[in-house]
Amino acid sequence: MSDKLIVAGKEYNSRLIVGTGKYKNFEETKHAVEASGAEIVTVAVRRVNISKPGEPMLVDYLDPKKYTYLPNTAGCFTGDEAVRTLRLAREAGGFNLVKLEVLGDQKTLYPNMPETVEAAKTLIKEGFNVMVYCNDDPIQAKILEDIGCCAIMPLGSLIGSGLGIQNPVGVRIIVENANVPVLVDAGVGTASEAAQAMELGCDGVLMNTAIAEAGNPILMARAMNHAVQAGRDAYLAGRMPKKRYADPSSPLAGLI
Amino acid sequence: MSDKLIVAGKEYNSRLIVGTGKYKNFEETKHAVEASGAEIVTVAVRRVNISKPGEPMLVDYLDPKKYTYLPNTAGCFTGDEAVRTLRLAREAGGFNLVKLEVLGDQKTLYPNMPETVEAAKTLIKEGFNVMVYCNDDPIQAKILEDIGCCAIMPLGSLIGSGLGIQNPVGVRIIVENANVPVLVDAGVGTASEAAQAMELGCDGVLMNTAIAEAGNPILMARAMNHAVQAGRDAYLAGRMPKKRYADPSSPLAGLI
Amino acid sequence: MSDKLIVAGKEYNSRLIVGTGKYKNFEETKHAVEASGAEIVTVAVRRVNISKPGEPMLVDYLDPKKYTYLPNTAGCFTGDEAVRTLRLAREAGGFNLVKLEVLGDQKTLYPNMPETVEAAKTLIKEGFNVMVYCNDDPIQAKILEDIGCCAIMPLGSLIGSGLGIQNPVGVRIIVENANVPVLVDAGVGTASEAAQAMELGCDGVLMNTAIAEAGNPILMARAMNHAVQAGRDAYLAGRMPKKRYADPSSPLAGLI
Amino acid sequence: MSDKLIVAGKEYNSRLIVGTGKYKNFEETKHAVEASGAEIVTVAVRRVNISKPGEPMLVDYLDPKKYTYLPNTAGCFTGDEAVRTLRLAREAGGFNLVKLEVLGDQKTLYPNMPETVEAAKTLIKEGFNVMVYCNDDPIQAKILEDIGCCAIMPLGSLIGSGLGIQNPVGVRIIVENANVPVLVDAGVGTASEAAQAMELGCDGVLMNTAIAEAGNPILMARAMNHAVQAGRDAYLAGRMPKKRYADPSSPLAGLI
Amino acid sequence: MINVTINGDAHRLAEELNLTDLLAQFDIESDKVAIEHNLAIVPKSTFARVMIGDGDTLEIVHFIGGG
Amino acid sequence: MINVTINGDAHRLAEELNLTDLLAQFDIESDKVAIEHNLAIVPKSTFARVMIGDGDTLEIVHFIGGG
Amino acid sequence: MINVTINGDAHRLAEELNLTDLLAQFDIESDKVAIEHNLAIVPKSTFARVMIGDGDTLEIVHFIGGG
Amino acid sequence: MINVTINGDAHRLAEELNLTDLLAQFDIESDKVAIEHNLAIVPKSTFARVMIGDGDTLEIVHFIGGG
Repeated sequence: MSDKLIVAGKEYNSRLIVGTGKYKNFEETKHAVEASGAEIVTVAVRRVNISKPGEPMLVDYLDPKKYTYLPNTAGCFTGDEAVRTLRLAREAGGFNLVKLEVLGDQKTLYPNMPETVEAAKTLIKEGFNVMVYCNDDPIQAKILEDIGCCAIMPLGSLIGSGLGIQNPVGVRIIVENANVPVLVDAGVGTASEAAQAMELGCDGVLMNTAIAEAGNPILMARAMNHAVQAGRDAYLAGRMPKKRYADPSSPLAGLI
Repeated sequence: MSDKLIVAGKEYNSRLIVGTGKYKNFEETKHAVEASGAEIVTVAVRRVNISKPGEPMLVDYLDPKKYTYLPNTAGCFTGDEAVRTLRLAREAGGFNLVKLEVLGDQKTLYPNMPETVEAAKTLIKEGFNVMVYCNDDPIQAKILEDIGCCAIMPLGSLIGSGLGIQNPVGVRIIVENANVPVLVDAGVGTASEAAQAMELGCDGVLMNTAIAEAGNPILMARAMNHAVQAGRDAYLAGRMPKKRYADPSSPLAGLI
Repeated sequence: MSDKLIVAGKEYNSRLIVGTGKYKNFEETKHAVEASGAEIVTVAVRRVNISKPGEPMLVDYLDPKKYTYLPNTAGCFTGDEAVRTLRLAREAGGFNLVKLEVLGDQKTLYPNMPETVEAAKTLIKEGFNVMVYCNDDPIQAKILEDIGCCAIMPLGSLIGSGLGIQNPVGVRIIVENANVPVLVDAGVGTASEAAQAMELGCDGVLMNTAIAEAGNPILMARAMNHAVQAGRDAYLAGRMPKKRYADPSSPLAGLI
Repeated sequence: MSDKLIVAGKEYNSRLIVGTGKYKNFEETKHAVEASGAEIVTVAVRRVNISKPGEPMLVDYLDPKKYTYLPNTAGCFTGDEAVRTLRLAREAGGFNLVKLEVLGDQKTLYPNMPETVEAAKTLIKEGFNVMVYCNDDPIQAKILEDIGCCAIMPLGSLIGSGLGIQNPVGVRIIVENANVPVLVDAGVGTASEAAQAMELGCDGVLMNTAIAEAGNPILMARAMNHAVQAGRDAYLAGRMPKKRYADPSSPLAGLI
Repeated sequence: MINVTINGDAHRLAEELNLTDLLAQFDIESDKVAIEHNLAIVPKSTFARVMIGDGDTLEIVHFIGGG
Repeated sequence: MINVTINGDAHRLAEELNLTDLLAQFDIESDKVAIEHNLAIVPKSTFARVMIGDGDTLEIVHFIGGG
Repeated sequence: MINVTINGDAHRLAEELNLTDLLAQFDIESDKVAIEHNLAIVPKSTFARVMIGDGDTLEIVHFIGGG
Repeated sequence: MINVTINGDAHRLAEELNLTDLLAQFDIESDKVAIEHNLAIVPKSTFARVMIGDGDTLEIVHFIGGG
């Protein structure tokens, strides 16, 4: 059965997008990404350290021809900073697909929605394909879809917190209303939570810390790979109804 | 990395045990079991319908040489019935590995622990390898281990209810105390719950209804196959610590 | 110990605000409100039915001199409608304290935050004291506080759904950041959920359906009265730390 | 409306039973018990410290004529120790109502059910009224009721853990099956959890640590007093049905 | 005869009259309602001085149970 | 003619016969079943040697789908 | 002098005495305690009649705070 | 000698030069970076044609690990 994730017209077999931050080194990053099966990786845009020429670079370990680089705007607290960052990202990488996140404060890294909406409008006008990090508000999600974002990415819980899907009802309703892919971005802490996100009907999951800060990142990456497939299949299969009481699995007839 | 489930001295690659009841027909049973990747299947012992000779039999679809048949005592409400049933099962199949369940009442199909303990003692004396369905009480679990059961199988929630792992703390403590495999038996309703059971440290999961009563049993079987692997890997990898607040995944240094 | 709720400079002994809709009749409304101990009641603004002069009116059962009437804008899907409604409310009742809610869609009755912010600005400029229904986004909550709202009222879950506090982390953070009262508005379904809202540090809870649609509304109103006090006291007292294992309550010394 | 707790033929207005351990001193114990509204208090039986004659005693602060003393068997790991302890308790206090708890291990203080059942039989034969601490197994609960226990007291979670009601389904089923009072004993950590226990239909709640180890024990005692009443009323009132979507509380008719 | 719209419905009034008289005619206690006259809110204190003209639109509202 | 009870139902057999013949008569593959003869389990290896007598009770069971 | 064990500790008593006197000697109010004498519970009413002998074991207990 | 600001730090360059030469001088592969020249993004294709003048400000960025 072909069940692909389609973002901005491009097909992906994996529904897991992984970040590339917080790893011990590029070696570990590379092996974790491979184990995750991800085809899209988020990256940050930062100044080159010109005082240290020839330092190893991420691109030497994750081939941009093999992986879709998704530049983010982590660290941007205004729409203008985010737009400026992504314009540079497009020039550096030569691609239009970007992840927009405009943060509200340091403590929560919660999205600033008004700034996010304005930045999204500007970027879309400039031809970017905008995957947008947002809160779990179905009305805000609809507004972002209406202005042309190519993917809605509500937070499961605070970035890097590992608190899982705090608001499954909100996420479920966003999925029900959306005509573009919905991915849970941030908050997933372990495999069962990634599966749960997919069971809510999400088209994918984006994570970084859950893998990078696991005791064994490569093993956890493999776990997340399986978990996202499991959750997707379970959603498509349709779970059994819940019952208040027991229901035997073996026939009662023919008992000795 | 070799990570096998070992029960009664025999190694299994899959940590998922599936029941064979509630399916539309043997065809569906066969394909669901295959998709689940299970190597052990539970079966019931019932009277042959002698008025209909030549009816198709389960063994014609699931080769006992390929799958380990695990006869259960579903429908037995006394230890004696259960023992009698398993003696017949051993003669019918020629193997010693059995699943003991002595039920307390029809409404909950909750185990009757005193009857279960007595039956287990008898069976173990007769050379059976007893995998035992039990409540989520760590002290009872220890008693069952001490009398020689080869696997402890606490219920996640009521048989066939799909209510998931009702008592994760109880299951976690049983796992911490046990020196034999612990499998969650009954209650899992969807993939994320199977993963959660494994993340608690269980050695495996046993299920039937969650697959057989899913909208698409074969697809759900595949989901459970992935979910159990995901949960196992996540447990072995060690999940990230939970945090009350956010923690950025991209470095703050080098922002433009 | 004096522990009052202070909204727009006025003190209230009760931290429970109740709606007056969905009751069988005004008699039931009156007795439920009395049992709840509420001092503030929300009311809707609607056209007088001029074809039926002399119909009983809410004010005949709930004395506006005894209860603080809090006019809402239920049913308003734009900021303009909401502002128009509250201007009429002020003229009808002669008071400045209002509840602003601008809804996003019929299915979820989720707030439309951009419209809500604009309407709040207008109302505050006109001298209204605005208690505002909003989503559970801490950044949005801060914006509403900064423009001068006198109380922030994030939804616990969808209006009338009885799904409880879907996002305790979001509510907790809103409380931590706020310098004005925070009340959970909508979603509470039963007493324990009202207590939970207060334990998160909320200054109060606003509800209607949980009481009006209970089997026995007057009894549930009393339950909510106690629940809100219980939750408040528990929050102020500071709960015990959670422990992974047991801790005996009786001394071990002196055992026979 | 008269809604009393009846245990062993005696009526109580309060459905909260509190322990008297872990307090800073007898003064605090006294005030916490008063604030809780409890009429039954659990006490431990220990050796008199004969080297310190005239030390203050619990009975000097909590008048046994005013409060029903409920002697427990905390610290007993065999049925024989428990029976011996309660025989002494009866002689010391001159009353038949006792709390039986036979513990399984130090780490979990989980009940040892086989020992508990045997001890209960002995005590009941000797004329004791036995309130019994037990696991959350509905079949075991039924056995305890059938042998004549006057109250079934399943643990909410581990003694002193404050982990709340781990297994609400188990407790709910025990309540549905029982013809004697069911009280949640141990595990409640804060007010909302006490209310939740009552909403499950329990006849009462027994706690100690949640009050004694709160930041302000007296205030938390008052919280628990209200919480238990709130949960009881909510259970009797019957909660509103949960809904997947929103349902407006204000009429749509008559909008301007 | 003049034609007015009150709460969305067409009404004919025998003569021009002020808001106080209108409320009296409909048996409505003025202290329990608010009136919007051609989209402008009318202060209660001025009800007696505001005349209703042909083609006017009125909204007469009050508080009802709501949450 | 002898009367026997098989899986709870009364049956009449033309003659005394052993379990192997009984299974053959009912067209049941012996390797797929187990038999309890008057409450005692009969080892498969002895089916041919165990004769069914008048009034005997038999349980013939096999594995079916169950969980 | 007689040797007795009280609450696990060895004690020497000047002479044989009954439980009432013992409690008095230790300044313990008899109505607040229960006594086990050589593993047998002693009814309060008989304290005065129960003599303590050499080698006896006593448990004297009361109620303390517990949960 | 000209003074320029590169990634926030002051630098002195021996002579005016274009971006391609600058990157070469710093040993940076041009295909892995993007450059902002006085707040305007410079298309890679024009690096060779853009001369750096005295007082110019440059941002030279690339992709690093982030989530």
